[in-house]
Amino acid sequence: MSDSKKIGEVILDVKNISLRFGGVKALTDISFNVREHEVRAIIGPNGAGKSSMLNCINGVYQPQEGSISFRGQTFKHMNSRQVAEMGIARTFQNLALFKGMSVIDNIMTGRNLRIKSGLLSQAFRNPFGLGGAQKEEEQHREFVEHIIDFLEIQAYRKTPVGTLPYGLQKRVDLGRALAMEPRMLLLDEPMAGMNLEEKQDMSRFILDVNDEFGTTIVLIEHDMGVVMDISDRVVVLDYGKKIGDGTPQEVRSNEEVISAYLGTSH
Amino acid sequence: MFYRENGQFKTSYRADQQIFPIAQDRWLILALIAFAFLAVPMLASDYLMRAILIPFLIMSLAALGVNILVGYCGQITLGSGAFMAVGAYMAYNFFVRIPGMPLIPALLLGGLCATVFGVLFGLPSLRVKGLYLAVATLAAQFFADWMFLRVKWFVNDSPSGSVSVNNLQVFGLPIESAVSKYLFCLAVLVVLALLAKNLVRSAIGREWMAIRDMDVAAAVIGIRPMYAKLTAFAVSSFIIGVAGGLWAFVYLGAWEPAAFGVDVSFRLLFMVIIGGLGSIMGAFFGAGFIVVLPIVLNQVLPEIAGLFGMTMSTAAVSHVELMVFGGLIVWFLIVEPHGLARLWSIGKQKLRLWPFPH
Amino acid sequence: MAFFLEALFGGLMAGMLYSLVALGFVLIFKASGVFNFAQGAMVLFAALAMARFAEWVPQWIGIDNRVLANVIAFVLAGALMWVVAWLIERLVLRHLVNQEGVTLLMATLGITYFLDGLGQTLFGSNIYAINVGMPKDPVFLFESTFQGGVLVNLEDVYAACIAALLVATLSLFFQKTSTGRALRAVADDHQAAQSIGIPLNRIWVIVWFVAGITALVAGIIWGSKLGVQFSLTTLALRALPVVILGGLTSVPGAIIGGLIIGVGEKLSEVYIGPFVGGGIEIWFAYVLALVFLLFRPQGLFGEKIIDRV
Amino acid sequence: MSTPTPVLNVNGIEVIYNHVILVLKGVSLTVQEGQIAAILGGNGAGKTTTLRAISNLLKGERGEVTKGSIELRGERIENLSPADLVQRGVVQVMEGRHCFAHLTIEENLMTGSYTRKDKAEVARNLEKVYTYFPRLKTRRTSQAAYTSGGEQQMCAIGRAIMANPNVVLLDEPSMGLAPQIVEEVFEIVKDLNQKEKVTFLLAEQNTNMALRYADYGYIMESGRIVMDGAAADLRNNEDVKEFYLGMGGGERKSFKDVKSYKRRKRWLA
Amino acid sequence: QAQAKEQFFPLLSYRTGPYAPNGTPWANGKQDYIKLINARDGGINGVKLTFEECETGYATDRGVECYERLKSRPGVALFDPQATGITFALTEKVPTDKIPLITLGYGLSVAQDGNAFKWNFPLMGSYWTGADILIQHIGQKEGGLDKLKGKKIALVYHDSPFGKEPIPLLQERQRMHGFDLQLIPVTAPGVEQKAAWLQVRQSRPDYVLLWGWGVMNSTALKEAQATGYPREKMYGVWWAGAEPDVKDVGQGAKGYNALALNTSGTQPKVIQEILKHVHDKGQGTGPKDEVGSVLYTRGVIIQMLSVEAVRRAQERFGKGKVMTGEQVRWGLENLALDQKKLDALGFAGVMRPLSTSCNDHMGSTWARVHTWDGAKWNFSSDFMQADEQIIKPMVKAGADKYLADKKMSRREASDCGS
Ligand SMILES: Nc1ncnc2c1ncn2[C@@H]1O[C@H](COP(=O)(O)OP(=O)(O)OP(=O)(O)O)[C@@H](O)[C@H]1O
Ligand SMILES: Nc1ncnc2c1ncn2[C@@H]1O[C@H](COP(=O)(O)OP(=O)(O)OP(=O)(O)O)[C@@H](O)[C@H]1O
Ligand SMILES: [Mg+2]
Ligand SMILES: [Mg+2]
Repeated sequence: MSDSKKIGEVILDVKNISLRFGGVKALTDISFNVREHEVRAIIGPNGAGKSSMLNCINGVYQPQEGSISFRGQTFKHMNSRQVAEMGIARTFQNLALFKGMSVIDNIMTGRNLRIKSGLLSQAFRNPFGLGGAQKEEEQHREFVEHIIDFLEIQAYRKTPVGTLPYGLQKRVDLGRALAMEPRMLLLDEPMAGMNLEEKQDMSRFILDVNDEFGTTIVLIEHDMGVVMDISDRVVVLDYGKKIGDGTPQEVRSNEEVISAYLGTSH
Repeated sequence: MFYRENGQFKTSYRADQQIFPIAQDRWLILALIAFAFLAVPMLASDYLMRAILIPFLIMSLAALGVNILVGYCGQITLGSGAFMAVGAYMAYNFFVRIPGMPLIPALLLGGLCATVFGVLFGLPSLRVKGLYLAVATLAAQFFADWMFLRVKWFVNDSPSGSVSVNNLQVFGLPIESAVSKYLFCLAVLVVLALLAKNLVRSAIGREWMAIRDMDVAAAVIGIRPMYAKLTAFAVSSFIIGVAGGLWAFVYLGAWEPAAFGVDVSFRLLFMVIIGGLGSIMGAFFGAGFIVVLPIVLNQVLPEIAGLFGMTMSTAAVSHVELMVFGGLIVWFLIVEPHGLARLWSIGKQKLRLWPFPH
Repeated sequence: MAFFLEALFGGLMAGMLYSLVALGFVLIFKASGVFNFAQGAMVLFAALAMARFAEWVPQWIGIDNRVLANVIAFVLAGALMWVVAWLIERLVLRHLVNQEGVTLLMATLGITYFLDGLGQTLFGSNIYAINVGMPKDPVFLFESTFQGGVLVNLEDVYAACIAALLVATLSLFFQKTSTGRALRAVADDHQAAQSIGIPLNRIWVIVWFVAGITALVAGIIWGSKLGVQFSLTTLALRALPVVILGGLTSVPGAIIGGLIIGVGEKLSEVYIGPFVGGGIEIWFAYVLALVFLLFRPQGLFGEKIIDRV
Repeated sequence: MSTPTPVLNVNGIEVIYNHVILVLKGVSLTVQEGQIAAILGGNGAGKTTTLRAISNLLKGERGEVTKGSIELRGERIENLSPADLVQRGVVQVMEGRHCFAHLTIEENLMTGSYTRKDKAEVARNLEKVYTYFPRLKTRRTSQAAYTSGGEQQMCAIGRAIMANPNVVLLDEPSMGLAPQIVEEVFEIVKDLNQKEKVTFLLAEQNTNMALRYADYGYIMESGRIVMDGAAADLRNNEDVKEFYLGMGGGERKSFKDVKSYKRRKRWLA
Repeated sequence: QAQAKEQFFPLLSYRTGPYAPNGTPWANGKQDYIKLINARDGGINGVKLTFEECETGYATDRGVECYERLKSRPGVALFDPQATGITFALTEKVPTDKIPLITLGYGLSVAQDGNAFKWNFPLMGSYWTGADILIQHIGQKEGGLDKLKGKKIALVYHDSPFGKEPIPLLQERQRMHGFDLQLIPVTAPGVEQKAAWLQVRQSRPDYVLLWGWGVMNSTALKEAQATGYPREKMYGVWWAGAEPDVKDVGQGAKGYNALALNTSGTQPKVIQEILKHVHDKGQGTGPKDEVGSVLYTRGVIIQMLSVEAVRRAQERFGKGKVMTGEQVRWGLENLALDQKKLDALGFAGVMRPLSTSCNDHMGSTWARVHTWDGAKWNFSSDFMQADEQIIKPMVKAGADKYLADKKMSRREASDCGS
């Protein structure tokens, strides 16, 4: 399958990142890159530093050393807003949805970067479409409705996300990221807590996004089946160090990876 | 049975994005507003308007402002009394110092001054959160209390520091009678509530709520915490400032800084919590609860006691009033921790299912 | 110089007295994550009970020994605070398990009103005296070094010692015992605490009782200083900057915060106040606390505010 | 296990959240002494709710059991507090970890032994948890909030073990854990089950794993139990194979090859 | 109909909250006097007196609510708001509602000018007269007002309009006599005054004037004791000179002085009558042992003046009729209570004679000083009168500014008789 799609140039280049929290070395001298349009997986045992890696990329953590380039621009560290503006979106391992808001509103927040009308024009928003705020709102709403259809959560549109079951919350989280129309999507264990059928659906979503929009995907996942099947290349982290990088097949046969992560049964 | 959205299909997003997407709600609200504008002035007594409805309306407006900050943006504040004070005193200064200054612009300018003050004291919110912020906003409260007592300029050199206004007019119509005062407050409230509702259901409102619910995630999707928090402070203190102006000009007529003391701040916070955080409707319920209920209790308790053949002294009435009021707060919270507005919406949900239990 | 020392000392002592009230806030917050708005009301309620029992006990049982009467009154007031704690758990907290902070804050507001009403109904709303034999007149130290000496109030010194003792005990309790650990767990997550068998009901009665006793001690000391009447509740407002400066979750923080705030507000009022017309101490205390918060948003000793995705 | 004695007996319960949302519509299940039972089902089927109903943690979620009964060894337990249940040996590992954020990992574990008074026993248990999860030992002094998702999950499971339970309700234990740890967790379950006769009721998405270790399984869909049977039988059931094990037609399908035309069409539209 | 024969007195009071210890005896005195008039005289010329209390808790908004609730009752006579903040708010409302407002010993000092404040009656004294009398008294002590030069006087005041009212007058007096005036505000309600008293200790003023209300007074005395400031040098306003202010300080307040508008104790005839006709019949409002306390007696006086105003009005507008607010206002403006009249009313020795006019809504500018001996109050000076020469111009100027700010003008001379 992967032959049919064009994997492009390096879009994200992570160089020699080191991140420490007091005595804990979460990441040590990590370098890897992501090419345009590919599905790049990051795997590794618990506490290896995978989530921290994503946090460095989108500016939640500031690594002590190293730099990150995105589309040719190099940053020592970035702030979250810049990252978002450059088109990197992400989902979170421990759900970070806006609990008090409805599904629609949660996903609409993903569009906020694109909203042009100002405070006053929003205050004077009216059904007659004067001032533009209403019109803009409708356009974005339409886009969001597509995402809702796509994720099949129509029935929950107006439910506050806090009361949704775990799996649906994960979908909303993805929806919010998709609403940003990102160039690159960072997914932190999007399939945790899903059963097989749901994982299949989710894999389908991810591949669709990747196919249709050419969105580059960086994926953290513990289900090796999923990783092996849908990713183009895999980075393996262990105790903050990179111990493997390559195609799924290469990684699967790497001795170090087997002993640190996969265990013998795989 | 009667309250259903069945059959009301939305064919456009615009229709679905109305303030009240369910037709019954829309009619109910319109009827309510019409009732408030047309019927109440005819039916309500002078006392009801002056002593209950006017303070209720003004406090609802203030609570609405507080709710934007606390309920929507999640920045707990105990400085709202100060914002009211700034609104009131600055409106006063515009009103008396500039000859011929009409009432409405004076109030709006007062609100704008409150905005500036609010944004200034909102700056710490960029670093300080939650209860810590709540207590820190008390700095604004006590500072304002002090400022209006100490700086003569604000009170137009009145030696005691108390000030008063008279001769209120809007477009040449005197705002003297209970009815005119009531209608004026109601009009201001309706307009500002509509604007506030528009804001909270638009992009900016979503930014506020996102910051409230999870600020790190909000930052990751590109929301600037600073912009969101400071706009919330600005909008909220503007509304509170206007409410402060109304409270001083229309309700009290003459006032001293103690009229906007720290207990006003506390009461406003209580209104939004008991009414329902993050709900425009909640501001009204909350104001009703905190402003009107004690007065009602105060008048009803002796009569209830009378039914049992007891007479209560004023002191006993006040004490029992406190106890009953406290008890009711707890009781309502137990019934619905998210406030009266949520209770209301659950009631509606039940109604939607009626007569089936689920 | 002598005056500076006096002001400094006065500030330190005032600060210790604030800490006594602040402690009650910290206790309940640390142990159940509830910001107890009712702390001020509890101080008043406890002090009223103490003052009135001390007055009534001699009448009831006909003894004429002030010390004994005070001891009996203390025990009775303590018992009453236990009943209050028990009722609060039964009627309020039990039904609000796992609710958000603001909801619980609001519930404590309801409790505030209730206690204010009940206290005045049971015990009256006049000024009552608590006389536990605190010395009222000042003593002068270092009279040889400074002209006029440095004035010190023994009453304040005693009060400060009691506060320090209370704090030391409570800190140990929290750090060293398994109940202390359980209390902190409850503050973090009610539901998870329940799921591993921590009996919330019992824990809450204990905490509110301990807070009630702190309120009683604070009430006795303040009451003996000021007389017992309604305004004691406003002490809570004085104690708030202390709590946030020290950190909402730190028992020793209440003391340190108290000292800083006490000194800060007294010195500011005495040295800056006259130039701006005076009356600045209360907002100065809050601004001082705010300045500290800008550097440490969790207060000096508070637990770090966790925000992590 | 000659005559199986039921430990848990859930009898036609209905659960309503917030007075209006009916979630469980008559769920009945029985767990025998020394058994490992699994509840399977998709997102929102009501697994978590069922476990909460048993451990009485519904109240905090503003839910309540409105119909039916729940018995623990013949005793009605709907009105016991969660703490009482822990005293009787029933402990739940909550979904979504719920570690005490401000406490260190070790303090978290120690709170788990709140109901155990014997110091030596507590120390033994702590050692046991650390041998099960060596990763926790290295992170023992960090605050739980600052550990990784998987570490928190281990902490939550370890904390429950610290209470020396005889019935454990495990809600999605494998979530967020690396494959070899998942394996280990299930080994631990088996270990405790066989050596210490602990009964388990687990809600799990990893059907494959769950059915491998469980004795009995229930399949839940939108608030109802739709199928139940011995784990071995379920494993061989065609529907289960297709929908839950991904082995429709015998071969495991690649995630890449799963087609969802309906969805794709929608997306293109 | 029966209703027409009743004169209604709305009683705004506070029996709960921070100021309850002071508000309660005050309110009791008012109620008991009404009961006395009904029980003993059967009302005013046959017009029964009725009343209803409304709890304000000293809060302005509750006070306004009470006012709105009670103002339209039939036969409403006048309001006594018992609080400075409420007074301000009601001052703006009474002219439209045509109900007089009496503020005995409190409220706006400038309202003495009846030509500008038609509806306000700060009877028997304002903060300006009080402050003036205190300075005169201190001058006397020092052996003449000229001796005040270079002396240091500190004003420890409740940081609110109430506490700030005397400042202009004290500043005027300072200009005249060249003493040093130190202003030390105390944040309301005044439970924490350490800083204030540290300042007192630092500057060691020759006298401290205490302008407090409620808990602030007793706390001030306790702090004075704790900082060793001699209580003999402390002078309080008449709101800082009642039993609740000193009782729980006891011996610690010994030697403290305060202004008195009235006597206290149970000797006066009117108090005896109240005990006889009201309390002995079990109709008393508060505890019997508080009857005759300073604030209680003040309440009695306030009510007596209200009743006499109605009686005076009846003399003009018809005996045995229920007076309207406007008529009562006329009564208040034409009170003439000379010593004989006071004696007849049972107020011999309780207070000074008082007579009001269109220009002067105060009626008396006299007060005396009393001193706490550790157990009770004893008079330590004769009645003294505030210096009209100083106060009159200040009142006039203040009233003019008030009118100018509000673009209003003085009453016409012809309005005076109405
Ligand atoms: N606190 C709550 N308030 C309201 N509804 C709730 C609440 N918790 C759960 N629900 C609803 O109950 C239903 C079942 O939820 P539950 O969490 O039991 O599902 P689950 O089987 O555990 O799903 P998952 O596998 O995603 O964890 C869902 O539809 C959910 O929306
Ligand atoms: N903010 C922080 N403060 C301190 N330590 C941290 C922080 N964030 C992460 N760590 C530590 O860094 C290490 C890596 O954590 P990270 O969350 O990146 O792991 P992970 O690879 O995502 O693991 P998992 O698969 O369990 O989610 C862990 O040991 C964690 O405890
Ligand atoms: Mg992770
Ligand atoms: Mg679940």
